[in-house]
Amino acid sequence: MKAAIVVFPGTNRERDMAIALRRVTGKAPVMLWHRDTELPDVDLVVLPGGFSYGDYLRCGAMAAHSPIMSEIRAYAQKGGHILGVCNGFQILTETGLLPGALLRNAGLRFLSQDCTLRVERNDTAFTHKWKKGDVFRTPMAHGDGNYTADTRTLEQLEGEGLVAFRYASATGQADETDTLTNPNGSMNSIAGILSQNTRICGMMPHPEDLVDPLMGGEDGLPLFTGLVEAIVR
Amino acid sequence: MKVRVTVMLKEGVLDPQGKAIGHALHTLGFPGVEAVRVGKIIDLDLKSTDAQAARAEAEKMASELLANLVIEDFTVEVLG
Amino acid sequence: MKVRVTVMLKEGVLDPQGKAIGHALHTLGFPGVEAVRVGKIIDLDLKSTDAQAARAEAEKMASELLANLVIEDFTVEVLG
Amino acid sequence: MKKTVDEALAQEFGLTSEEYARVIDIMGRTPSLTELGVFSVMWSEHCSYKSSRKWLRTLPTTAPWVIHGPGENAGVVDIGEGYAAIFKMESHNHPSFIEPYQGAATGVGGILRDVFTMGARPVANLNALRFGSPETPRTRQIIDGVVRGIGGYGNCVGVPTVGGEINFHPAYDGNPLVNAMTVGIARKDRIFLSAAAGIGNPVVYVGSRTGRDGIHGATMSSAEFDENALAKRPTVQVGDPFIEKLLIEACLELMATDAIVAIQDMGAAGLTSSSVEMAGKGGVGIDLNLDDVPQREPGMTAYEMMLSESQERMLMVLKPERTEVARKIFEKWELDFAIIGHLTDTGHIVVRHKGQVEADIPLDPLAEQAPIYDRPATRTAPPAPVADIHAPLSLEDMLLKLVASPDLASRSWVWNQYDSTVGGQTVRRPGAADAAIVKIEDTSLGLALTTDCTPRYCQADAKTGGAQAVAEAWRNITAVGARPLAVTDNLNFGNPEKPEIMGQFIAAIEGMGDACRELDFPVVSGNVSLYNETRQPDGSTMSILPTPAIGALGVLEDVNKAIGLAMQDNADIVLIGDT
Ligand SMILES: Nc1ncnc2c1ncn2[C@@H]1O[C@H](COP(=O)(O)OP(=O)(O)O)[C@@H](O)[C@H]1O
Repeated sequence: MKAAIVVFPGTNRERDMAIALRRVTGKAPVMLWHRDTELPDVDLVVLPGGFSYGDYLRCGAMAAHSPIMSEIRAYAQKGGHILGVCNGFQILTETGLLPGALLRNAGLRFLSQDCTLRVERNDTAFTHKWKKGDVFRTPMAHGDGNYTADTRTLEQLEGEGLVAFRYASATGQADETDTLTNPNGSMNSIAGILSQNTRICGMMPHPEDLVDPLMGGEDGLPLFTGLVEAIVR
Repeated sequence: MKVRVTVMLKEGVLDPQGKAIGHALHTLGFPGVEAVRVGKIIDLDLKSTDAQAARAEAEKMASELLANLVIEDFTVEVLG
Repeated sequence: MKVRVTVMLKEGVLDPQGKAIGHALHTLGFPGVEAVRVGKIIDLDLKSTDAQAARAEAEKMASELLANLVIEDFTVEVLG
Repeated sequence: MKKTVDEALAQEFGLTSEEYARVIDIMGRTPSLTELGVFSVMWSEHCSYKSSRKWLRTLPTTAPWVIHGPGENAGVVDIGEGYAAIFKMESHNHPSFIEPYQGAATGVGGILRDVFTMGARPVANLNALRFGSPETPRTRQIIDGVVRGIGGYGNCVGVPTVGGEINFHPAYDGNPLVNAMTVGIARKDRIFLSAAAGIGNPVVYVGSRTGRDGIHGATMSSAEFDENALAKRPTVQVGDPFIEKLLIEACLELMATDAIVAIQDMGAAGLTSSSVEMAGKGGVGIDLNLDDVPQREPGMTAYEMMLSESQERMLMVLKPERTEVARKIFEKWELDFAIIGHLTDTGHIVVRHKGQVEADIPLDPLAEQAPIYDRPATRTAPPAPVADIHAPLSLEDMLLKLVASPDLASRSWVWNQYDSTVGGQTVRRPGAADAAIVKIEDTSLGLALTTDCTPRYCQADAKTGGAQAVAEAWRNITAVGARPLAVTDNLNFGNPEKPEIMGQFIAAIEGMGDACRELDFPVVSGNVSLYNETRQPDGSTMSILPTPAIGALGVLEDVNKAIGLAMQDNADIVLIGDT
């Protein structure tokens, strides 16, 4: 699998992502600059976390207009795989590649803590290493992760099974109103969603920060090993 | 020309900031507050000297960048 | 009564958001933008039915909580 | 601003009559307003360390692993495998009282710049915080703003905040302490210093534009607070962490080339202190043309530009033939870049604006004749030994009381607002061990980091308290399995013109020095914050508790051997030392 990571001004988790990808592919991913106007021949494009443009105006809003994003739109059209984490997820919604929006956390505070996610389906490149209903731990670190969408969009997401991950308790119970398990107040406890062709995945928490026992565990690793297995040339 | 773009969350979209401010105002001793909505103002200084043109330009900026029409509405006002 | 409190950074205080937005608008193809300042709107629904009283109440809220007078100024407008 | 320069104005600027007389003597004439401004900030307590220098010199600062001790922007120690750790702690106490969010945020920004100025990528932030009684609404506001500010800035620049400490005491009601520490990593043969060299070399300004922020911040931070402080409210500096992030990346990219001769961040007293220090250290002169300084507001005067404390700015001396390489890098990162002067052989700093010479000051006397005081000190008698102790409560009630006390309660509400994992190298997050641990990418090394101080010990006996703070830091480092290497400090005290405060200060330094010598634990950087007191309504003043905060660093050769707090199953508990 050849992967590329896009760096915007203010991106700050590109190194974390590169470490996770290198761990599963054995090679360093290509780093792209937001002003690049060509996408190299890659199997996966990652939009990593951070504060592109300082999160000013709205998280991801200005990055969504970067020159590289028109290439990424075209790449999505061709069925390419895209992973957006945290700010990357926000950029994907701002671009319209994924539906909905991410509002300020319900408690209005930045949340840096571990959370547990429930895997909602396991027939995608991003989730197939887990079983449906599996629960795993991952760090989160964001101020605007409160997923929202209008009723129709929400019904469509749920109806078509496009929710990839939900915030849940360690035993797998999801409860939108429970601030312990759904700390940012997301609708339907949504932590990550998929595009209709399931090739684009956006999520708020950071599985890339939990891929090494030394840093506290490998709970996030299945996402990356799964991608390598699913995307073979 | 000075133009003011006002961006508010759409009716029906939950406003966590507004809710928190309402709560804080109550505990500060303002029981008369019934609802709070928070929005953004973006004041633009435009080179254009024509009000019509300035408004059109600002509307374009608002729909392309300044507002996210999935969750927000905007209004444009030419201040002169 | 509906009252709108508008909070803007004081003249001379750095506005990082405004700066970044101005920059983004330029690269998006709006070269006519000379300056951008960003502010906040807080719309209040007050129980009070008296415009004078509502304004006074909102002014008190603004100076106690809604604006940070060290770096921000506010204006209050009764919308009706 | 049309002001007549005279002794009264000098006093308003914080210079004493004798100091002003010395200025006239050096200049041989009445200084211009800009010149007076330069002298007043360079000779302020904050920049000149005039009350503390004599005592700071007594601290041990060397060891075989120390590459640069105090005197540079930050301390540098060899951590092995060709790497150096660069670290320092700095206070932003007064600004954090006036505007807690921006005060704390810009404090983090300032200490980050001190570290990446030297060529290091920042890998960890810590802090040491002191607040008044948590019951008072104003204190709650301050806590909320400070914690948000630290998080707001650190999270955005992508440097994990991995540790810190918080205490509460009414003595900090009107004067909270916000001490921020940054640790960075560089190749040990790629360290950048601030001494300017090369007559004719261009002086380059990069980063944000200059506005009218925080003029006279340096002199303000040396003046005690009174009721008017809130009313006066000097223009507060607002930080832009987004620009700081770009500045970090641009500077590190430029540092990978060979373009830089010298580099210095613009901290307190901005353009003045950075240009004076760079030229002074290099023994050269410097000519600045302020017309070329990137400006945020129209109509700024020379005085305002020289004293502005706008954030996110750096000054560099470049090799002339590499200037265009540098310009391209800063253009890529969309930052302002301007050549604003050059080095000269005159030994003077000459400042021009709109065709006028606004300042022309000989640098040697500005530095060498800076005031230095040996202030009178009286020692506080050590407390009488406690005769016999009887338990005021049952053991169980005592435990409950301790657990509920603000000084011991969980800090997770604080660290959960700080991104502690960004970078992917955090081995022990806040709460997981006695010291935080950060791995050094591409090596087997780990850094152990902690901040410590117990002000009530220092209040009772400043010497023992100073020693205790060092010892506690040392213990916290060793407790995770690391080898303690060096410390940075932030000495927060009251008004040094009061003999009893000066006595506390000297005693604390003696205690720290003794402990550092005993433990082979040199002080490689630090910061002094004096005049931390509040005028009370009755006219008396209240000082903070003496608070010599210690930030310490140790190294683990094999980070896989790091130890944490979590108890293993079936483990025995062993108590070491006398109780
Ligand atoms: N201001 C702070 N910022 C970040 N972490 C903090 C802060 N204050 C305390 N912590 C973390 O909380 C934990 C407990 O702090 P403290 O009670 O001071 O521990 P200790 O006495 O062992 O130093 C430590 O991991 C420390 O790093």
